[in-house]
Amino acid sequence: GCTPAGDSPESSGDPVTGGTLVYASGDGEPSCLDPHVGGNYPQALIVGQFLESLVSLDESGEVIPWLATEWTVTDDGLTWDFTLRDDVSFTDGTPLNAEAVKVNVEHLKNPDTQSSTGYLALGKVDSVEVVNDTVARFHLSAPDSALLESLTQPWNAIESPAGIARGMEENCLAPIGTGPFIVDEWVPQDHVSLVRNDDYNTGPADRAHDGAAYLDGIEWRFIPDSASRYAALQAGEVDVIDNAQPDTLDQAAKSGSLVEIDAPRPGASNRIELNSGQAPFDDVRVREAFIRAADVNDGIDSLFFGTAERSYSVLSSVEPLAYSDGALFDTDLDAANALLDEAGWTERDADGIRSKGGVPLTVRFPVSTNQSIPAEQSLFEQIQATAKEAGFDVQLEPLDLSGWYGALFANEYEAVSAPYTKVGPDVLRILYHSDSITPAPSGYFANLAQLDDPELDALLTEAASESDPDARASLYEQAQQIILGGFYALPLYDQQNHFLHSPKLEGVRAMPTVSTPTFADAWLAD
Amino acid sequence: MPRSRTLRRVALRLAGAVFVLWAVATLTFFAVHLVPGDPAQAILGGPGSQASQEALDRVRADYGLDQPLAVQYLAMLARLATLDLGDSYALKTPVAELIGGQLLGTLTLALLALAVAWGFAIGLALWSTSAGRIGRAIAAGIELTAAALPHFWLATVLIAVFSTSLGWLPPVANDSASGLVLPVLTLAVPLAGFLAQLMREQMLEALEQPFTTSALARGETAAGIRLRHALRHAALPAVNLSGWAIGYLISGAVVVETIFARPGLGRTLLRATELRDVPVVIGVVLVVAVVYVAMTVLTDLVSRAVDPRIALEERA
Amino acid sequence: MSDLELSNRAVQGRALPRPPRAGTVLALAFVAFLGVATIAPGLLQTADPLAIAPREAFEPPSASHWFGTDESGRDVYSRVIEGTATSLLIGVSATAIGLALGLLLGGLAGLGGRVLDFVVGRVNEVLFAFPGILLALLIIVLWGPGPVTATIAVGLSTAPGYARIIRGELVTVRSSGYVEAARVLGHGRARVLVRHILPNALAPIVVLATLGIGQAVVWASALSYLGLGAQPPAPEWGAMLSAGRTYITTAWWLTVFPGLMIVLTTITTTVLGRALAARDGARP
Amino acid sequence: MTAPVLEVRGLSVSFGGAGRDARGAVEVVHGVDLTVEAGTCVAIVGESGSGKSVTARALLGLAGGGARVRADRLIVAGSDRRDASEREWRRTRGVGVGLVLQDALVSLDPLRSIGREIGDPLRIHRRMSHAAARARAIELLELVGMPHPTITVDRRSGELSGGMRQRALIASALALDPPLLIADEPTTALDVGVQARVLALLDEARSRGTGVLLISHDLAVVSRIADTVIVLDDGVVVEHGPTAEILGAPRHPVTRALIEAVPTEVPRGVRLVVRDRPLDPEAATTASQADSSSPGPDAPRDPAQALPPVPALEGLALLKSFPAGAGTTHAVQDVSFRVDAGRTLGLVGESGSGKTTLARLALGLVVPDAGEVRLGGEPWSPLPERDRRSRRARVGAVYQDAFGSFDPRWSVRRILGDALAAAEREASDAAVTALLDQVHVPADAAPRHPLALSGGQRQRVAIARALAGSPDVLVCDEPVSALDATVQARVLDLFDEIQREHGLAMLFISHDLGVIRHMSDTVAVMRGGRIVEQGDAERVFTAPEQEVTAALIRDSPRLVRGDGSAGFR
Ligand SMILES: Nc1ncnc2c1ncn2[C@@H]1O[C@H](COP(=O)(O)OP(=O)(O)OP(=O)(O)O)[C@@H](O)[C@H]1O
Ligand SMILES: Nc1ncnc2c1ncn2[C@@H]1O[C@H](COP(=O)(O)OP(=O)(O)OP(=O)(O)O)[C@@H](O)[C@H]1O
Ligand SMILES: [Mg+2]
Ligand SMILES: [Mg+2]
Repeated sequence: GCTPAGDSPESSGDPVTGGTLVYASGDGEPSCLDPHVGGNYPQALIVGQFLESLVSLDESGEVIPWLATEWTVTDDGLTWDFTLRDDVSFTDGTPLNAEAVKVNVEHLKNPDTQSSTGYLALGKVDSVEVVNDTVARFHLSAPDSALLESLTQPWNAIESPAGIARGMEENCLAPIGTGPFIVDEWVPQDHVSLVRNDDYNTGPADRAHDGAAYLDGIEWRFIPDSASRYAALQAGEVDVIDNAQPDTLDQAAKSGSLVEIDAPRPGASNRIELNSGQAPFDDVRVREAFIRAADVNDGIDSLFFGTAERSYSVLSSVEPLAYSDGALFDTDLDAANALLDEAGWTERDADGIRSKGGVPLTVRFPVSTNQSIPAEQSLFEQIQATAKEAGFDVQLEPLDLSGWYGALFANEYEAVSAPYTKVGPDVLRILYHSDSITPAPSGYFANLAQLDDPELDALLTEAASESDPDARASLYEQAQQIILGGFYALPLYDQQNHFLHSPKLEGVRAMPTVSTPTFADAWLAD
Repeated sequence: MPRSRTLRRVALRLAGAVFVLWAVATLTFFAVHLVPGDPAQAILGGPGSQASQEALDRVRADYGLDQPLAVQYLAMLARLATLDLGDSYALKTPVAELIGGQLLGTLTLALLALAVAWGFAIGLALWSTSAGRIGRAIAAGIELTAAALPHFWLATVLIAVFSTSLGWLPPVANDSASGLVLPVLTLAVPLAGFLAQLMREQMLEALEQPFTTSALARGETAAGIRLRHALRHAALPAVNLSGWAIGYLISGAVVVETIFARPGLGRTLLRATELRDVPVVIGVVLVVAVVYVAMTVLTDLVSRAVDPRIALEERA
Repeated sequence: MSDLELSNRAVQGRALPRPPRAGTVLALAFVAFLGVATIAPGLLQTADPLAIAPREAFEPPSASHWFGTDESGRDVYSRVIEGTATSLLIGVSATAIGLALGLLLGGLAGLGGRVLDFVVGRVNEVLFAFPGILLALLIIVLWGPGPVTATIAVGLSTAPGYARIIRGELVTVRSSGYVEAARVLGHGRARVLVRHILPNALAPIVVLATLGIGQAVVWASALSYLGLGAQPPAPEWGAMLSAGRTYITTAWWLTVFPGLMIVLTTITTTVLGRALAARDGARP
Repeated sequence: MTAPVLEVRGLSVSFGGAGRDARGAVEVVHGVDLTVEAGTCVAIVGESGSGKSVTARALLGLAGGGARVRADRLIVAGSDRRDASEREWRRTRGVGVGLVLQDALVSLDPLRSIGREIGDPLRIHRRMSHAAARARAIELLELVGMPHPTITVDRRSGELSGGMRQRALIASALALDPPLLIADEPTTALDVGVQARVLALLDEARSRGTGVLLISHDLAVVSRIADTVIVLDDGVVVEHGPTAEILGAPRHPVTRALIEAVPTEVPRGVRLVVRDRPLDPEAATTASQADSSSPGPDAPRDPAQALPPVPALEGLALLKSFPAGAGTTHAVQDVSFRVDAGRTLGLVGESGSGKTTLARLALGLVVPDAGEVRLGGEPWSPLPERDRRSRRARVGAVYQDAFGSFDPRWSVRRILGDALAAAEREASDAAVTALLDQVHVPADAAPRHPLALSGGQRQRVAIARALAGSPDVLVCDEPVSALDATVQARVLDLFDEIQREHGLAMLFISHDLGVIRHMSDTVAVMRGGRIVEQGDAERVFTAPEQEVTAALIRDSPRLVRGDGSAGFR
């Protein structure tokens, strides 16, 4: 949602046309602007300005039309017909039609594309059939209750087939879509220039106005240093920043001179997964002890300056089906000690670290310096300190992305925090189904808790193909109860996604899909 | 100097430069290959990508990554010999193009910083050698402090003062000249501290030489002596230091480019190592080595021009 | 400076002994403080440097927390004191590594023959061609970030500088009058090397080392900023500084005090190095 | 005669001290009177440290920082400069007075072309353009006899020889044709040939009407050019008058000592140091000990002493060349020599003629490309260093730069102890004291660092070290060149005494013909790596066979006594 920081009244003057918006991103610079390639959040942030999806979500989480005006599904859940708008062209002039959708899906499923996020989302889609110009028929291998949610994601956005045909190198530099802006130029390590698409006539059903964007263009800059980014915003060098740090949010709120957009990401919450696949966390008592010992609430309060709410769910609070149970996570050092004693970790060394049979109670905790903001790393330090009181030796290992994946793949961890963004509760299947324990050839696997429970597997599989909303909600609730009750994860807060922008900028909102900002309706007041 | 000797020196220098470049490329190649992390994966979208086994296999075959390391190494040398730096794994674009776009930014930054540092250092040295006891102590304090400032700290303070508080200068670099001021200052100030220390010492030493009295005896003024005599002597070691300074500045550029969000080699390198983008890493290292070698040749020429004694000594 | 003063400089040269300076005395006092902080930090600390108190986070400097508290409510002053040992250890060990390698290379070049001199000269140039940060990045991706790798990286990147100086000293000393005199007296190579060449050529090393430690601390802190050096919660100055930088807009004391320690340490080592150099009558 | 170009009465200079009352100040020049007429040359002579340079600099307001200059009269360039401001002084310097500084080799900025250095006064005082100043500089260089002035004008001092530098410096002092030229030791450290040319230059300036104030410790130099001599001792004028008078009939002991110290005319084996005035404690020891120990120091040695059967040191057809850039330098070519026990072979030659290389060959520090050095009739140079090492005690060496030949970290005791140990002799304190005693250095010097010794004492310690191994041969490369005349005299006496006592063979190198003539039994004259003439010392000096030798002798300054007409002939 859009909350004005401080008391600045939301002046809703008339929209002004013109001006170039400067956006400063603290996320890594994508190595490819085509979200079909790879598929990560930095890509999602920018591609939303020039690519569009078949469907979108509204504020309440309902699926609404976008490039597709309507859709139907057969009773067996295996065939979906999407009816496309017939008045839309890509910015290169290629018409948007069923053939284009087919090409996009094939592009995503082609291993040469190197898609990961978009590819996974279409895991059950076998093929696309061109029924006629405006109707594309998806053939599924199994019912997929998450298909529509998946299709809202920017990683499954629709690009011009002619653009795709240019080959990966060219398409990476400037993918061609139907969005409000067009990629004009990309100066690596500096910025991407976007210019207005004057012929823009689409937008998700909940868009504020019709026709082309107000802004002449966007200069999309990459400013990795958070202090510099904030300083640039304060100095008026840039109009919007993402990844605003908690203390600056607090300061901005107090000064009232900047506007905040708090848009938690969908999918999983930020949580610490406990590796149940090996000792000591293969013992539920030890997992519970860790969770009871770790004191996080005070830390979240102080480190995040009240900008982050404690979560007791493995799902993001924006997910309607999120289930939380705070009682499971009450801090209780005595209980933790009792549990550890009971589990046989009774010996203690001079530092108070427990051990069992000479094996110390060590928790290796690799931290990805790319994925955890400083406040979060500080929170981990506090967890380290409080867990120590119960006798845990938490070893924080800050690693760069390659090293971090390396540590996970080598199973050299007991605890880890890994965000996962995806629209809809189906993310649970990716994160906790036992299939996700088996690493991909690259070594990647998503079930970092190594939760291996046939009952849970069954629930998740069933939920994924259940088309009745109520039944689906109930299945997901049961699944979440198993995950939370088994103390496989320590939820912390939603995946933080705060934007700050100058009050000059109006009409900006975060998409209800993956919480990326959209500037299709934004303008710069003078 | 006889022609043949000059030729011999030039030839030796060239051979030395080629050796340095070869060694740098070799070291980097093997170092990067010791690093855990699969280049094939780097090609397929970097760490955490979910590339399939066939995709990995194909990429390995395409890029020759399934070959023994020695073969890959020779292939790289063969490539480098034709001045081909290869393609970036992550961006799929030619490394030469990628670096070409970044080199100018870093060089501008480094050379401007060098020039500014020289300016500061000369000013400070001239002033401190003419000032009294207190002035000299102040100058020494300024130099010491300047030389002790970590770049990232200085950058933070400069942004806080000149952008956030005073609002004079943009905090992150942009295309305008004013955007260059803070990054250049950040790099220049500590270097100026070093240079000024060196120059002041050298100037004082030069002022102790008999030729100073000799010049006074001709009617030269104190200021004239500092400007026309002592400064040259002070400049000489500072020129020699400038070769090293370029390396120092490029190191500093990594930090400065990150903080001021400037495109440049430093950030490219940082990113490339993170992504295990081997061709880019080797490319950047080589380019920096070329810059360094060029700079040493340049400083060598300059100091020879300034001081004929160097050439004489070499002959002896 | 007047003409008279100028001519005085020219006339009397540097023969007059310099009186001990106030700066040197201050520097010595600061070193003593650092020494205590290293050996017995407990004597100076007012709180447990690792004790977490989230409710007391971000308190500005006060009577109870001289340097304020950090994001986890830890006492910054006590952390700065605690960090002295690590920071200095990094500085000292990096300098030691740089010097050791510099000695090896410089020794081979200065004492070996012409061929060895040429070869080492090239090796040195190769090392020079890797600016410090490049070397550090390579080493750190090889072995992962941390104080040890940062130390090695900083040490390696300073080595060629030392090597060059040491070689120069060795060459000067080797061709000096007293070495020739010793040979004329009939002393053997080894004896001349041990008795004359090494002690005289290596005398400036103390000065070099002193000057180097401060700069090594600065370099290590830069690596910490890039996330490549010592890692929090270890109270190392550079790491504290880079962690504190995140909160620069709200909590200046997190950056100012560790930064001050780095700057003061560097200034101190430089002042002492200069004083030593002046005493030896040598200029580094 | 016109008005004097310089008139000074009661000039005093003191240093140090705080405040106006100047307590604690040290006065180094006391009430000096000085008059220089146009077209005449006045020489100030005196021992080192007697205040010559300070006096000279005071005349340009450059006595030094913290210097207090007082005078009753200080007329420079036509007006009294006692209360001259810095600005007024600056207008005088270079215009009214030209100064040629003592350290000629380092008095030109090595980083600027000499054209610019010479042009400076023109630029400063005449606001001449760069081109005009350069043109004038070329003229001046021609005037001082610089070879190829148009090329040399763009050279920097590092590219020039000592003589050329000295000439450039004089040219810069003469640039504005000042009425007074002050030349402080303009000939020290120069080859005799060059020395002669520089003196001729000063003489020329004088004949053009310039008043010349010449400063030197070398009376031989002074005697060739000065009209009037002023003898300074400890800042006081002890004697002054026309040159011939002073040199012919010196009245003050200081003057006499200075004259005696010039070895030129003193026969072989005659002491140089006058004994009636002990100059300092160091000299006192020397004199008294020498008196008691040696039977007849003044008696010339019997030349017909029986020759030993084998020469102590011998060089046979030696050849040594060094690679120099693309080509080679033939430092020593086909040189043969021999030195017998108790005898001295003097080696003279201009700079770069190969003297030092020959000494190093003799010491076995470099191996000849061809030929052989023999020691006591046995092979020396062909031996491997390992075998040579044990015999090194038989050869001692004394160098020009005594200070540089001492390990800077070692005390005198350690230096000598080390030398004793090298000769496998007991290195006790007593042995060290005995060595010091031999060279007349007080025993209390033993714990001191060479820095804390006077130049003469340092050279003595160097000699003591050479003697530690009881050598048969002493190789001395310019052992007295760095010493001033009076100290030089004492050290030469010491060499003489030691040779007599130990029957040493000496290879004695110097560029100073006076010293060589005084010290040597036989003389070898080197040029371009070859020995051009060799023979009995007296014979070579009185009847040189080679033009090279004749020129050397002609050019070398000789004390001209008693002759009323001073001047350069
Ligand atoms: N700037 C100064 N401050 C203090 N003492 C000085 C200074 N300049 C010279 N003196 C002292 O004045 C005395 C005379 O020195 P001066 O240089 O005039 O001797 P000199 O006769 O030129 O000797 P030399 O033949 O060695 O050049 C010396 O004792 C010297 O130490
Ligand atoms: N080690 C060396 N390498 C190269 N050239 C040398 C070396 N030693 C001497 N020479 C050259 O040999 C020649 C003779 O030098 P040497 O030092 O013997 O002369 P010298 O007569 O002692 O001169 P001076 O009076 O200036 O001391 C010179 O041209 C010198 O440059
Ligand atoms: Mg003098
Ligand atoms: Mg010589």
